[in-house]
Amino acid sequence: MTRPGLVISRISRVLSDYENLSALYALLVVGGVIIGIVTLPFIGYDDDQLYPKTLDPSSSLHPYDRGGEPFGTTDVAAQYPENSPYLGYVTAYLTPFSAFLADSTMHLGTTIVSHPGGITDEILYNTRGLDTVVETSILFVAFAIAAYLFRREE
Amino acid sequence: MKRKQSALTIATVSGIVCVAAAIFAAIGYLAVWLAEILIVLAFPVFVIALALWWSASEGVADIPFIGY
Amino acid sequence: MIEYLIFALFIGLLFHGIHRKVIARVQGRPGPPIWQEILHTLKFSFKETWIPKTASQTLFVAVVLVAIGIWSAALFILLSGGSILLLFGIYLLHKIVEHGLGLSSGSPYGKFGAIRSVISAASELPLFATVGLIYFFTHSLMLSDIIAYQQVHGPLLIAAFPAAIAMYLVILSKLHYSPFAIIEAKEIVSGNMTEHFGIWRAGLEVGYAIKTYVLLYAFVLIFIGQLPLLAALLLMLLILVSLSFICAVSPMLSPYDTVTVQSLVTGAIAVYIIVLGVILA
Amino acid sequence: MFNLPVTNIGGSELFVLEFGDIVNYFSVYTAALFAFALIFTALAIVSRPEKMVDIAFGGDAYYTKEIDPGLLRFQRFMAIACGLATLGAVVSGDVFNFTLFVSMVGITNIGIVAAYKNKHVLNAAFQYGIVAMLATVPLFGGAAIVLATTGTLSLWELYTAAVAVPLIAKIFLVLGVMGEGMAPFYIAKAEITRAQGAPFILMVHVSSLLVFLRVVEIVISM
Repeated sequence: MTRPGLVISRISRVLSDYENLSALYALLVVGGVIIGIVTLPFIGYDDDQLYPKTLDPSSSLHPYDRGGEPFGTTDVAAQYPENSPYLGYVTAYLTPFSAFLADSTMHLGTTIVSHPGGITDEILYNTRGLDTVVETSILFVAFAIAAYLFRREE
Repeated sequence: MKRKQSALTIATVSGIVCVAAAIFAAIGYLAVWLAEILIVLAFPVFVIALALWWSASEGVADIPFIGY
Repeated sequence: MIEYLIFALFIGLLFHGIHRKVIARVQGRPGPPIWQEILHTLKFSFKETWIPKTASQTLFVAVVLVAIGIWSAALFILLSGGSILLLFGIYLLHKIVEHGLGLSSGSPYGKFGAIRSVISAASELPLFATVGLIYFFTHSLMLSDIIAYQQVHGPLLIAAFPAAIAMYLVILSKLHYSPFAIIEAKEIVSGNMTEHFGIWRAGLEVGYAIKTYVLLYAFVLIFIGQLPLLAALLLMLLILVSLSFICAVSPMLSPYDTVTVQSLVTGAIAVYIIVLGVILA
Repeated sequence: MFNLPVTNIGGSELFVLEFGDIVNYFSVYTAALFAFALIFTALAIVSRPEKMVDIAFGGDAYYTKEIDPGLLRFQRFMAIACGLATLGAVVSGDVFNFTLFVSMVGITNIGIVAAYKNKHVLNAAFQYGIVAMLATVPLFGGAAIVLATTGTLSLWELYTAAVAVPLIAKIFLVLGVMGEGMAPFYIAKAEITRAQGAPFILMVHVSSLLVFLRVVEIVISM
């Protein structure tokens, strides 16, 4: 396989084969990881985490607790509490449209109907609404691709 | 003929937008960034519409001989 | 504002003409007159034009408009002392324009040009290195701050010499007839511009002329500083002539070799930045 | 209420869009990227694909390829999803949110070409898919390190001089975006481009370049 040529054209030959792509990428990541390992001792961790890390059975954020105070205020650490006026409620975050729905009718505007990520939102955390929308969108897109590929012969 | 007319209209309007934005910005009537955005939007349209106008034929087009 | 845009357009076209003339003289040919590209653009704009039946019509026209629009915007960024990161962004957008030009027509030659334009995306890497190194020195990417920095500390051309080389390489990559211009190589007719004839080509020439002006002017502003317009133009002309010499004497590289050369230069500058960071820190 | 701490990189702050803890911002830079993404998404919505011409070598014969309407619809859907993900990524004011959008860009890019029936294109897409999958590790790893070391994911906090982000987090973020969008090494992407459907294939390229531009801004500002 080794044809004669300058160093540059030899490198080019490796680069031009897309079979080598993942190896090339792996090489870059390994380089990054090595830098990471070298700098690891210098990294300090922040104790004041955004979300509580330990499970507190008395907290209503406790994922396995189905009792408790469902609509009570919970101690969620929010980056911008002023953006989430209902902090601690399941409807802590609403898109502007669903906030409008929630204000104008009694039947709409809970997290579940406000956006596809509603249920995940409720289970996960109360302050980061857009994340759950994107997470479920990713799942949705992946399902859409798989479904299309599976059914296109019909 | 109709297309020539509309190309001329578009070229004139976008040309006027460009010049007016520049003049208004120069005399402080319009924010500079707004004038810049207006020119960026209008200038490409002006170039293409102007060329469309003067390249549009006035008579009946003849069919080009392609060779096949 | 609009007058400056028109000025940049004609100077850019004139630069293209000078570029061709210098290449011709270096190669021992008489060459076209230097205003040839201006006539060229006018000629194209008078030609009868239509959109190929196989083309994706909206895209076919839209990329031409985008090409003119982004480089006009780039010129205004230079004039108002905006962020060079945004300039970098527009340069990358230009890549998408080249790409869209080739893909939209449906012509196999255009397609080859577009695929080569994707391959040659590595030509953006040196620009990234330039931005990184400049930020290292000035701690700001606003052009106005960079100019102010140079008034105090002298031209960045000396302090950040590798960055200047990288940007020089970037400008070289985008010139006609350059060793890196694989997307418009003659073995694929005119590459991605093959199907854009008549007024579409005239529109592209307008965009490209402003592009040449902007890139050269940005080089002068970033690495030498604010100069009177005539001095800046003279300097731009000198840079262009040096580029023309390179274009005249070097053959076109094979597509993947351009990627390798540009990546190696970027790698070298990245190492330079890290070493500099370690020494100064 | 919000003041962008760094204005000498992407220009001044124009507009803030709050989504609970995620505060998206439009500076001159991100607004420009947003506008670019919007233009090309609109193009993907309105334009029809080109009819690719193939030449039979050794003769004058040429023919155009058929367009499968079902495939066209699906590609357009994926291109629009890709555009929306790009729109989200370029204005996001939160590292984790940004990485989520970037990984969505990666998935939709695969979706755009996945249904194309050409062995060569699919092989390239497969290799690209592997890299995009691998890239989620450094991508989310980078965001995780940012959170662990600084205690916040908000770019508004991270841009302030008081918060120091470790080098490795920055390297991981860039590596992750490079893998998802394939920004510098385009070998697989160049082969993918041989597929038909210019406005949609173009979106693959637009999205990767724009998220790369965004991550450059984030990494330099942090």
